Amino acid sequence: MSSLISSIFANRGQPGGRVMPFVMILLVATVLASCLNLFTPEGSALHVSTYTITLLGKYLCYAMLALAVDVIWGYCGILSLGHGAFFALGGYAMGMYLMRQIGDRGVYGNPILPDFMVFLDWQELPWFWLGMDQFWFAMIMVILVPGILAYVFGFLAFRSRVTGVYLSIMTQALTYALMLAFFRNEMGFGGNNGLTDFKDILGFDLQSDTTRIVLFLITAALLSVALVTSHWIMNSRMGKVILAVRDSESRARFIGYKTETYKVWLFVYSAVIAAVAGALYVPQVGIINPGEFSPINSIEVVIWVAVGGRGTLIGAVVGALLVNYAKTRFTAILPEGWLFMLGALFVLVTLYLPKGLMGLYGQLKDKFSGPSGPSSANDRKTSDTAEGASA
Amino acid sequence: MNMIEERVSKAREQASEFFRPDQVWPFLVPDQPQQVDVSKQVLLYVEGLNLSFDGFKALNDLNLYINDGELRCLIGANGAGKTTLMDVITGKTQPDSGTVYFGSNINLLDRSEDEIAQLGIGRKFQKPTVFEAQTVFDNLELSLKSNKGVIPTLLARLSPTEIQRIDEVLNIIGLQEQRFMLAGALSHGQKQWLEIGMLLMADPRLLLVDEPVAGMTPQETERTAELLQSLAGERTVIVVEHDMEFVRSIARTVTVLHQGSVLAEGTMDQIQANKDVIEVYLGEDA
Amino acid sequence: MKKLMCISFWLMGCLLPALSHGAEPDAAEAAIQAGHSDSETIPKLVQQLTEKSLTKAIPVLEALAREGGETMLPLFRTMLNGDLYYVKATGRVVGQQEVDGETSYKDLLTAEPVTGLGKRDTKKIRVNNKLRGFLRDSISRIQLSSEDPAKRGAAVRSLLSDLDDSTVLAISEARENETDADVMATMDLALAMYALAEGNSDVEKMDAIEQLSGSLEQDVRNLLRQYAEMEPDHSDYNAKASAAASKALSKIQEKVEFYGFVDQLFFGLSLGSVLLLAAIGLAITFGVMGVINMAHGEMIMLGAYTTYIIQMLLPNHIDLSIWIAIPAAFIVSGLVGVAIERGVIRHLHGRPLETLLATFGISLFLQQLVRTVISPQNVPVSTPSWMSGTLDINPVLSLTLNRLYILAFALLVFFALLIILKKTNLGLNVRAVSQNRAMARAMGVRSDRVDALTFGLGSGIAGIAGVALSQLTNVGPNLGQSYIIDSFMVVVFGGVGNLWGTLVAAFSLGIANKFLEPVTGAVLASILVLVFIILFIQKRPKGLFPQKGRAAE
Amino acid sequence: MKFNKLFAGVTLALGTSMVTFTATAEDTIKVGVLHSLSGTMAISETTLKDTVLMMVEEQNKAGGLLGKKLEPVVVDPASNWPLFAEKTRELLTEKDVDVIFGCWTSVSRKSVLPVIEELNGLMFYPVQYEGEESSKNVFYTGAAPNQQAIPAVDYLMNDLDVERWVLAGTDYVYPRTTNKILEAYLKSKGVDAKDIMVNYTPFGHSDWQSIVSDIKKFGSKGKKTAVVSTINGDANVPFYKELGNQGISAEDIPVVAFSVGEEELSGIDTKPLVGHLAAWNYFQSVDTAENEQFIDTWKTFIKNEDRVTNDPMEATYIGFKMWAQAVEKAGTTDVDAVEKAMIGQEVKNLTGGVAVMNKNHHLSKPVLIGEIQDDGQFEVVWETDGVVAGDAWSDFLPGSKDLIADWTAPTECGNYNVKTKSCGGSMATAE
Repeated sequence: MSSLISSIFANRGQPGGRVMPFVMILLVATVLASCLNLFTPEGSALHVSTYTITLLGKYLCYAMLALAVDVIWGYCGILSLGHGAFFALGGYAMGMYLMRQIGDRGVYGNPILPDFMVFLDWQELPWFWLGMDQFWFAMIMVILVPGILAYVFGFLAFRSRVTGVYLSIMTQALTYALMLAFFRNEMGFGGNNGLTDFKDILGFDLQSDTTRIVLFLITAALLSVALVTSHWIMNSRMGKVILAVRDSESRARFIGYKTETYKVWLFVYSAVIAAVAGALYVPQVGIINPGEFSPINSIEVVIWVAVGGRGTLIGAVVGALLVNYAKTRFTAILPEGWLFMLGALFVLVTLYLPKGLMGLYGQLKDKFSGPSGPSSANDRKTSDTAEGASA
Repeated sequence: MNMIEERVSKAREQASEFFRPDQVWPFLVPDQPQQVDVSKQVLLYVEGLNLSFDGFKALNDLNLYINDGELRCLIGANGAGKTTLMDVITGKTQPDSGTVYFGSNINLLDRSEDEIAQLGIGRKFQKPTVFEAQTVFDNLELSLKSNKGVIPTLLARLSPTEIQRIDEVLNIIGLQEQRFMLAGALSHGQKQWLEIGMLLMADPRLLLVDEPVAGMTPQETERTAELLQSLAGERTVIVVEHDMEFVRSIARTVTVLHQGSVLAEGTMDQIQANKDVIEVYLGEDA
Repeated sequence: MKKLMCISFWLMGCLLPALSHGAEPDAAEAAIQAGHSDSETIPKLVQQLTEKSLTKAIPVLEALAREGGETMLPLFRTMLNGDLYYVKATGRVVGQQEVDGETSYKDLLTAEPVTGLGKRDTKKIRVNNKLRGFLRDSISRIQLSSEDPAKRGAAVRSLLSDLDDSTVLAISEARENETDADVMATMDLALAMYALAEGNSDVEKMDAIEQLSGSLEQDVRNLLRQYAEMEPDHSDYNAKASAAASKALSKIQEKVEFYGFVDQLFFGLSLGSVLLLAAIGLAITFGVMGVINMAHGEMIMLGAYTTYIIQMLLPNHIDLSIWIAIPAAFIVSGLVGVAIERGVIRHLHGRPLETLLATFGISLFLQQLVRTVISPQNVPVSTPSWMSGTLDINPVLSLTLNRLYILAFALLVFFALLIILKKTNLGLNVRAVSQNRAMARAMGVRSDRVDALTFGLGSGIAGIAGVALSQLTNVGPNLGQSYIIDSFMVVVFGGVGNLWGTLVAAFSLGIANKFLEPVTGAVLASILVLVFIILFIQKRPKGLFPQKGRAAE
Repeated sequence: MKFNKLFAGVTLALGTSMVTFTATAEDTIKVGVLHSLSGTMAISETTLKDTVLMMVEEQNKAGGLLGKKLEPVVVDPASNWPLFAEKTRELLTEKDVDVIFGCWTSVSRKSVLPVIEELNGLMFYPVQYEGEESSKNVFYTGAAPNQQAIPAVDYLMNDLDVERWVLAGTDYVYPRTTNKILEAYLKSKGVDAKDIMVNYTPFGHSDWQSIVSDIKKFGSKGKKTAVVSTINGDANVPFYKELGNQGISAEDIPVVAFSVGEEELSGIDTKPLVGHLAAWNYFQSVDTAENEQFIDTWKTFIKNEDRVTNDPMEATYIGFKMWAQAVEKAGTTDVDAVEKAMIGQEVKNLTGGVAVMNKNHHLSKPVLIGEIQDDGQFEVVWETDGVVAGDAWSDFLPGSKDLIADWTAPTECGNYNVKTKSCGGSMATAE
């Protein structure tokens, strides 16, 4: 009898929160928006413009990136300030495919070389561009390249027990080095201009509304998949190990878990989510350039997660959507003010909202409905020790 | 000329050795769980251990043998090297020189913390460390003796026997009521118990227990003593403790460490009669 | 000897920055008043300057130099500086002077002040590079008879690239009366070069080559190379001379390569000193307090802006401004640092990742503040005259003065800091708190006050670094951003909490960068250095000089 | 669960609020301004935003266009390249603007290009650039390489007798292309390959010691040497400072820059720069009535006596005037009609002479070379006789020597290959 109770309640206070209703809402909302774009006339009050769709598509990609950061920061205490690198690498792999799809429709009409190579007088395609004209190959690269980079970096870093702030700075250096490298024209990725002027994907015109809608829906679907998968991982015993690593890595080691292996694989998982987000981002915004590697972008992602509430999957998504929506709105009204706001957001969230909006929701709920369980009463304390351990 | 021939033949020899059909290459040999060889009745061999930090000798030619099934108490002043010794045994710190064997066949110095833990050596820290953001139940589930690779852990489901085992341990450590409480909300003494419970979950061969009764009430201390005594025999237990009353109540054999090496070993009475010990350790109390 | 000169020069630069101005023109003016020139032709020629187009001005100037000789110096100098004007109404040629923001004019031939002219009444006489080159040469030629041996030497040297019959005649005449050994040697060099280039006999040429073989002068090398590479069918070809020239050349080349190495080393040290300055404040806040201050770069920026503001307030004392700016920047950045510590960091104690985020927010905030309050544009910061120029060791090795000063300054700051931490009470408290906060507090150390002061100290030093950087690079809102990653790399590479590590790391990264750069190019060099550090940290997570022992765990 | 409902509400609210109702006031002509007002490029681009606003104000004072008032619509793409594309879409579909003035960097223009071609918008691009582009929907009022780089090199070669060349640039597409063109051009003039040194540095490069010392060595081989600098923005100050510190004066090794204008000089201590050169189509110091009036209007508009004018501002001025004339001529703001009317439009340059819009959407303009003065202004030392026609496709690059752009019938192509007599690439299929 008691064992039955244990098994039912074993999942109480689950680390992922309730994710299924959220995924449902997300999917319904995206499908609704798509229908309103496709099937209502342009002047109608219900019409959702293509502009809005591309904007929402971009937000969803960002949300996915935020989710990737949350998975390792919120759950495993690894603060990566370089996740933009994986995002951008995924984007570049997709960009290379799209570039090759242009074929002889480039301005110089060269069937093999992208315009920027003709421009710089290159004679043949560099080896790393070979095969990128095949969609399946490019998609494998989207996952493989960032995945391997994450594996190598993670393997080296976690094995030698680089943790906390050191690791954050190293990830920042990683993305900075990649940015410098991709800015070089000799690298063969188009230098500062990056890759742009895409025509079509799998034969579908990138500029048609239908293609946009499909990309938008795919983004929402993949975000949902990422949410559900992450939820599943975090609720499995592996999720518990990950939390254990965050809170007391040495204890986890002394009960027999090879924690660096867990960290490496989680890091790779997270990098792959970021890369997929990047790959979806590129066809929707139409350009990828080394600016995506810039360290400030990666740090901004962290603040989305912090605003939404780290350690909750939904929080990361909500944070990314809210902050980016606010950014779109405020930069339109007061361009100079946005950086002040962003700066203040960083300070205020860390000082007063250590668990983000999701935490605030919990705090408010407690306030109004009385202490409902031990979990929320101890939020503050656990977050403190969590930090202490990751330092 | 000769030299070259010699070298060539040597190389050929090496090559044929490398490609021997009846052997797999060493790096391809799967990791086989090794059985601890305790045919000599000794579970832990610590020999000639030296370790210094910036000139300070934390361990100084330390030798220690623990018999299988024994309950051993380690005592010594601060800086005597007790915790450092535990660090070395559990793989946290590498000594400058010396050997540590688990049974007569497993060299512990070759292994990392998690491998040592999987061999069946459990450790309780001085300051109780449990996973505070997770429930008591989860804490115990994590400590289950199971395959701790990434994929098996990801796919792991609790079997009825495992749940039973957790219930059992919950009973032993007296935390059935608190099973769904977050570990961070437990009292200090309860955390100590939980940590011991986590060690028990792993079904260890050797338990290293660092100051188990610090901060406990007399009743709790008594229960802890009972618990540790009940463990000995089936398992081997090493206890580091300052509380002399407690040591007296549980110890059969006591080892005194001083400045990184063993000063004396014997029953509590023998120790208390030992001149050296009185001078350097108990002398301070008196 | 050179060393001694170097030191004394340096001292002069440090002690008497304000004195280096304005002594010489007067001497030349006296010469004018003595006036022995043809009173007719010169004013007429001068008048032509206002009328002729730029391309036709050179013959006029040539005539002037011929006619006027030494008396033309002030006119030529003023023209070279672009201060030569003429009055629109009368066509009278005047020199413009600015003293304490007041513009005044004077007649250059009579040295009389001309009053009653405003900026709108005059028009500038234009000069271009060709004219400037000509003017500079003429001035050199005239200066062959200057009082100052250093000036005579410089004059001869500048003539080396352009030796013609008249110049050589002038030099050989001057050689007769020359007393200074160094100048004499340079003059001999010039004559030897001329002999090699224009000489008739082989003996003469071989002698010349012999004489030239030790010289590092660029012009000498070019001349020798001409001979060494001369084709056999050339009319001047001489197998013996050619062989001798290439031998002399290879001898010179060895020396040049050595000095090239020294030069590169200096570049590396100089880059290292910049890194050191940028990182050393961070080494304190990060290393001693364990606080990740992402706003560190903005502390540097504030220091640089302080320099700018001081220069705005004291537009006529640029030479002094740096000395005021150093303490001012320390105070400004230090106070901002204390405010940040009290307002934010204190509340995030023991949560380093949160500190990182909060201070990053502060850095965004401060950048935008500067953009809004001052300007989004870069602002101009002048270099004091005593900091500009080079220290010429020899013709192939000259060290730029500003870099030299900054190198010395970086070391000075470093050792001052070391002394503060090792010898003062504050230092003792800081070290106590950093090692064991609770215990220090129990011993009566006011740890919160120590924290604030430490953070203030680190930030203040960043401010000082800003003063130094303002002399090298743009002062703008993005200044700090460009140094923050490098600073972190230096501190992490050197080993957190170890000032010596920071020193060694800064210089080794600087030198590595500079020696890689010629091989790989600037971008790849910095990428390689970054990758190296990333890999190094994997190998030695605690940096070059880790803190050891149980306390470090 | 409660929260989820709440969240659903929020998402819906967000969604609907973005379905913006564009209040289409039919009585105005909307002018989109797409310049970064924040981020790294804000330094340069904010000025151009103000210039457009000034031109709009002037035009409205003069009675507007086609009897309607002009209404500026300003957005901030924040120096973020994908955001340029997004904001272009916003301007064209949400705000329904009739024309866009915008972009500075090449990458921002490249980002905008697919959107503006898809939605058939109209954009004026006012900055000197690397060429190798001609879009039906874009008019390029800044200089092409043959309107800046090649005349500058001619000047150095003919007037200053330069024989050795350092091509130093920031590593991005404009310097890369310009230097490729210059290299080919110099070689065609008989310059030996070993007399050309090419060097690239990253954005914002600040440690110039080694490079300047290399330049010094390169320049000390007894031949007159010059540096052709395509160094961008922030990297210039430390570069010139290092030149000055290492004792290289403008007479020894002159530097001719294509990215240093009055605006850039206003932020730096000009002492080390005096005597160095810049090539532009416009200098503030040029003495003409039009220029004087332009400067006065600008200073009044911006309410700051110290503000300077520069080449991209003139390019914006010319572009705006031409657009206004073309709209008058076409009698409508319809993009296709205005595009046809644009070709052949003439506007008086601020520096004298007349700028003409050519069939390839590039301008014919005069080229000036100026020497930097200590007050941050330029002294013109040389100028071309008459105007130079902007060349969209360089004759000195192997990939583009057979290409021309001609947007009039019957060619109507941005990259027409004169050898194969065909319109290659995207522009043809997009028609």
